[in-house]
Amino acid sequence: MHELYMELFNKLGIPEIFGEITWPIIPFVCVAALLIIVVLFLVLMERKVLAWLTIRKGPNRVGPFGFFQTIADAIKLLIKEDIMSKDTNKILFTLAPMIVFAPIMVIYGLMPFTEKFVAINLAAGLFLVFALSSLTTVGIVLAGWASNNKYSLLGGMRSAAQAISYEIPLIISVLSIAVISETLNLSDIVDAQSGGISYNILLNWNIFSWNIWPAFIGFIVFFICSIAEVNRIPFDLPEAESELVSGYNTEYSGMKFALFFLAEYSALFIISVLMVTLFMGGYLSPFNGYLSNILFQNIIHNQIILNIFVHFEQAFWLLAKTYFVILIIMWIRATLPRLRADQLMTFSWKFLLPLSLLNLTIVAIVKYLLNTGNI
Amino acid sequence: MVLENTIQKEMIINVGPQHPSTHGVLRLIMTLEGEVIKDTKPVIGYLHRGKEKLAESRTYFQYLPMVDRVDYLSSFFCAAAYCYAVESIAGLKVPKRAEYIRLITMEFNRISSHLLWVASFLLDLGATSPLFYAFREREEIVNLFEQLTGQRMMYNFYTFGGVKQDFPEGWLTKALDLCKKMPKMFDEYEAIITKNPIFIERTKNIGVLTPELGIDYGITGANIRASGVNLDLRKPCSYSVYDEINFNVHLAENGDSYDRYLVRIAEMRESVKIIEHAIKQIPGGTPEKLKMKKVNCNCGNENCGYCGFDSQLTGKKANMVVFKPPAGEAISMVEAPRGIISCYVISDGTTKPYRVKWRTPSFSSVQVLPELIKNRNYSDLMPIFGSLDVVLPEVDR
Amino acid sequence: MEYLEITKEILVETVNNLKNAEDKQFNMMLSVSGVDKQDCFEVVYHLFSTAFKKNIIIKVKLERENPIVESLCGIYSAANWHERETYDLFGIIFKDHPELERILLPKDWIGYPLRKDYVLKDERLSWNER
Amino acid sequence: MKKLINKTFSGIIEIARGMFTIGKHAFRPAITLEYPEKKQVFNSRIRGRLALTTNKDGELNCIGCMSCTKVCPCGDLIQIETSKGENNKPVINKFTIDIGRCIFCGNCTQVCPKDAIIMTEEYELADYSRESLVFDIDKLKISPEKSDQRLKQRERDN
Repeated sequence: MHELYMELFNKLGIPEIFGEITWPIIPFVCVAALLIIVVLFLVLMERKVLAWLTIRKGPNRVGPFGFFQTIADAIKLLIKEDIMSKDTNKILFTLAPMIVFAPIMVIYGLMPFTEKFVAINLAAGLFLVFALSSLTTVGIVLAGWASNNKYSLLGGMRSAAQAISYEIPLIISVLSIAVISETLNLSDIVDAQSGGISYNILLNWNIFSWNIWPAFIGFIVFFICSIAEVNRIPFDLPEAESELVSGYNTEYSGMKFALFFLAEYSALFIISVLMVTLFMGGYLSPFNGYLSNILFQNIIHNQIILNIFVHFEQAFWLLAKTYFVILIIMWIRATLPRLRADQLMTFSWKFLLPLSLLNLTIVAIVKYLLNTGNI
Repeated sequence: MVLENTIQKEMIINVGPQHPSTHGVLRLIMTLEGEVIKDTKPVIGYLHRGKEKLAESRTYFQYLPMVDRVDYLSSFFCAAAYCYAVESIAGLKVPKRAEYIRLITMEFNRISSHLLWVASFLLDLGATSPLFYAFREREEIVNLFEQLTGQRMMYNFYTFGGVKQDFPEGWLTKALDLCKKMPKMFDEYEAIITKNPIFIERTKNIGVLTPELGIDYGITGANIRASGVNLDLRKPCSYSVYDEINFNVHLAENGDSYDRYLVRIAEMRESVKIIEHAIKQIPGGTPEKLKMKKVNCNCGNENCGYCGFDSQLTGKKANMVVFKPPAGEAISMVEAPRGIISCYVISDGTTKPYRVKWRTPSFSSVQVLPELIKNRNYSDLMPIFGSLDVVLPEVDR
Repeated sequence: MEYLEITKEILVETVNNLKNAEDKQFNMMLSVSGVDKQDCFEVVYHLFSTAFKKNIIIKVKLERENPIVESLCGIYSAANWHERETYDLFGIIFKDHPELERILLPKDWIGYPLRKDYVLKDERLSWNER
Repeated sequence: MKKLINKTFSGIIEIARGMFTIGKHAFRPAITLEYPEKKQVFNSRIRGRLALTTNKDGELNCIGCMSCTKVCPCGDLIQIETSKGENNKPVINKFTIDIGRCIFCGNCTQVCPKDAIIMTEEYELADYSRESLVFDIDKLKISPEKSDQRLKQRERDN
């Protein structure tokens, strides 16, 4: 890819140095484009799914089946007046949405969407993902404080308390994955989940070697914590609509609100991708090998074209699993009422934390026995 | 020590008048310590329309459409309270068929009001779906009302001495069909809500209204029945024809938000049974049958089931322009979905009422709110305030 | 309609008796309403007994010039807001009431609207324009 | 400990039951009525905009008895001015209804001795100014056929 890109510059007669400078920007452009598309689709999906579950029709006016509704909404938000009340802390008020949004965008670069489509492939990727994801809370607390509004302040404080208590079981449950795969690199974690449990037919399917089976309790804990992490019902206390009006983003409007909105939905997407990557085999197909390999092997003999097909299939599997997870999260949103702040803490500290520790113990014992060959 | 004194521990927060969960325009001035409510002062009157003053400048019939607007969710009950009061001053007798029509419409109104309560209560707690399901059922009831009275919300259907119109043809069959469908729908709500661990966690032992406190504050209706006080004006019957119908009064023990929910769900099921029972024994039967028999009857007997007094819609038809009850006064009490609505009418013998006083149940419910939410978490405001089933126009009148 | 008409001096005593007597137990206060009888004011108390399911109406006549009556807040908590409402609309003053101020109308409202001599189109009352 | 495990499992089962019930609704037809395109079908008792009926000659049925103005709860909403024409027959000079203030209670239609004022099923009455909502005779009058049809419908209902 790099050579191809450089050749383009040579042919156009532009000095190669510009190519070298612009080359690192390309992944970020891709990531940004992906993020926008994902969010636009996700908002529409959320509205449609909620509409189906509540026997309504959902957006259906702008474009066929309302496909362009979110685009229209985005344009509306962009051209809206940016209101800032008199007593807000202007610098922090402007900075807060950026602090919320920026880390999530970086996490997009860390995710292995296919085997090759990883913008930044780090040895300690998992570590960085969680380091960055906890940064968004700082932005939310800042937004709550800078708004100079009591509801916003309460929302910000709740968000901080919630983040502290939910990061811990989340990370301990992820620790078990690191124990199983013996690595912190996200691509390697995915690769470690291939191969099945035996060489027999059917049992060699990838689905049987997903991390979800040994760390099932960990998966449940991760699932609950990730819902809390992205502030969705039943854990949407920071913006609890009926209590705090709209929580930390009460005072925001226009583009600043759009950034919060964007961050919220991209966080939802990325946490689901993370869940799929860690527990459900990431971009691997659930079967033994890729479908395109099996189906087109005899028709297409060119290995490069076949590889492109495989890449697309990997992206497909990842997205399919991710949207399945998102669908369940939306389904939960339609069903459950909201928890109270202190119940949320109790649930985290007294229930999820012991459970995640139990999961770590089980995984460690299983791993030890496997390594020593006692099973 | 010094630092502790300088930090202001309490925060005054202003909930409302525009707030997503105050069900209208109620303002609560709250003193919070962290998220714990230390003190609450409700401020009402944002919806005051001067209903009592309006009555003084209008005739009895001119005031009749206005009473529907006292409580827009249970219009029939307000109209019934006013009609019963004026009827007892004027000495008008209500035919049995009219009473049955009143009973059926009132019970349907009770169901629709409770359905809206379930919807808004769950919305306050954060669950969105029951709102739409409850509105689907409410829509069917409202459609029935529209076929009967011509309006979906402000019915203006009762008149002094009876009701204005008979059921349209086929209405009773539709009502029975709906009654058969309803319990299944209630089962569905219960599957979503009743045993949901988060719902139980949010409402059990929250906002406990002891019987003593409730009686002291004059709380009535489902709120006091959830505390175990058997106070239902329908049994023993003090108005209408409830004594001819078998039904149970549902009570609960703890008086918390969860019990109020259980009592209201049970009341909806009971109302369905009451309607089914009432439709079975309505004097004169269905409107089609009544019309046919009336033509052929001609017996002139007072006790005839088809052309006698009991199958009429209004007793003595009052002239709308010059209706003049004799001087006197009366208090009527009606068991509305939210509690006892009572209407105190004084007549001085002219065409206009001298004084009309409304006693509305939500007024007391708002009054008891500061007691219930004292020293509770701010998040508990919604399960407590929502469960009291307050309708603000009724508070302010 | 049957009612009990008493003087304002014995109001608290009577109501106390009605509430505590074993065979009456009027333990719930449903409403307090004022009536402007042209020559005098009347305060009408509507009490209810949850044990016997009976209600009773007590009327107290007050002179028009200086309508003061003893507050029942000590006996029924419900009386608090009902008496405030009566004060708001009639200007009847309840002695020993914890916070006797306007409840339905704005704090700066002039006059007591349910009195019969209340002038509807008084210029001072154009509250909206103020 | 045992209690906790019990609570956990029953909680999971109940949440699953709730989610299943919600999930069932995804396969039910939507109850939405897409308003401007599809409109609700009302029955004949619907209380919509007020209208004045006419007899076969196209003249108003109204005799100017002023009953409707006396029972209207909104004060001076209906304004009628009459004068005596030939053979002592009343002539309606002015008949205006301020629809913007009308609460559609139906009192005027019930009190009318000649069924001169009725309610139609028209309910979309929004306009840009309050003045244009004050309807005069020309706007209120409906054709003889239509009034005949409405009156017959009303008779059938009662």
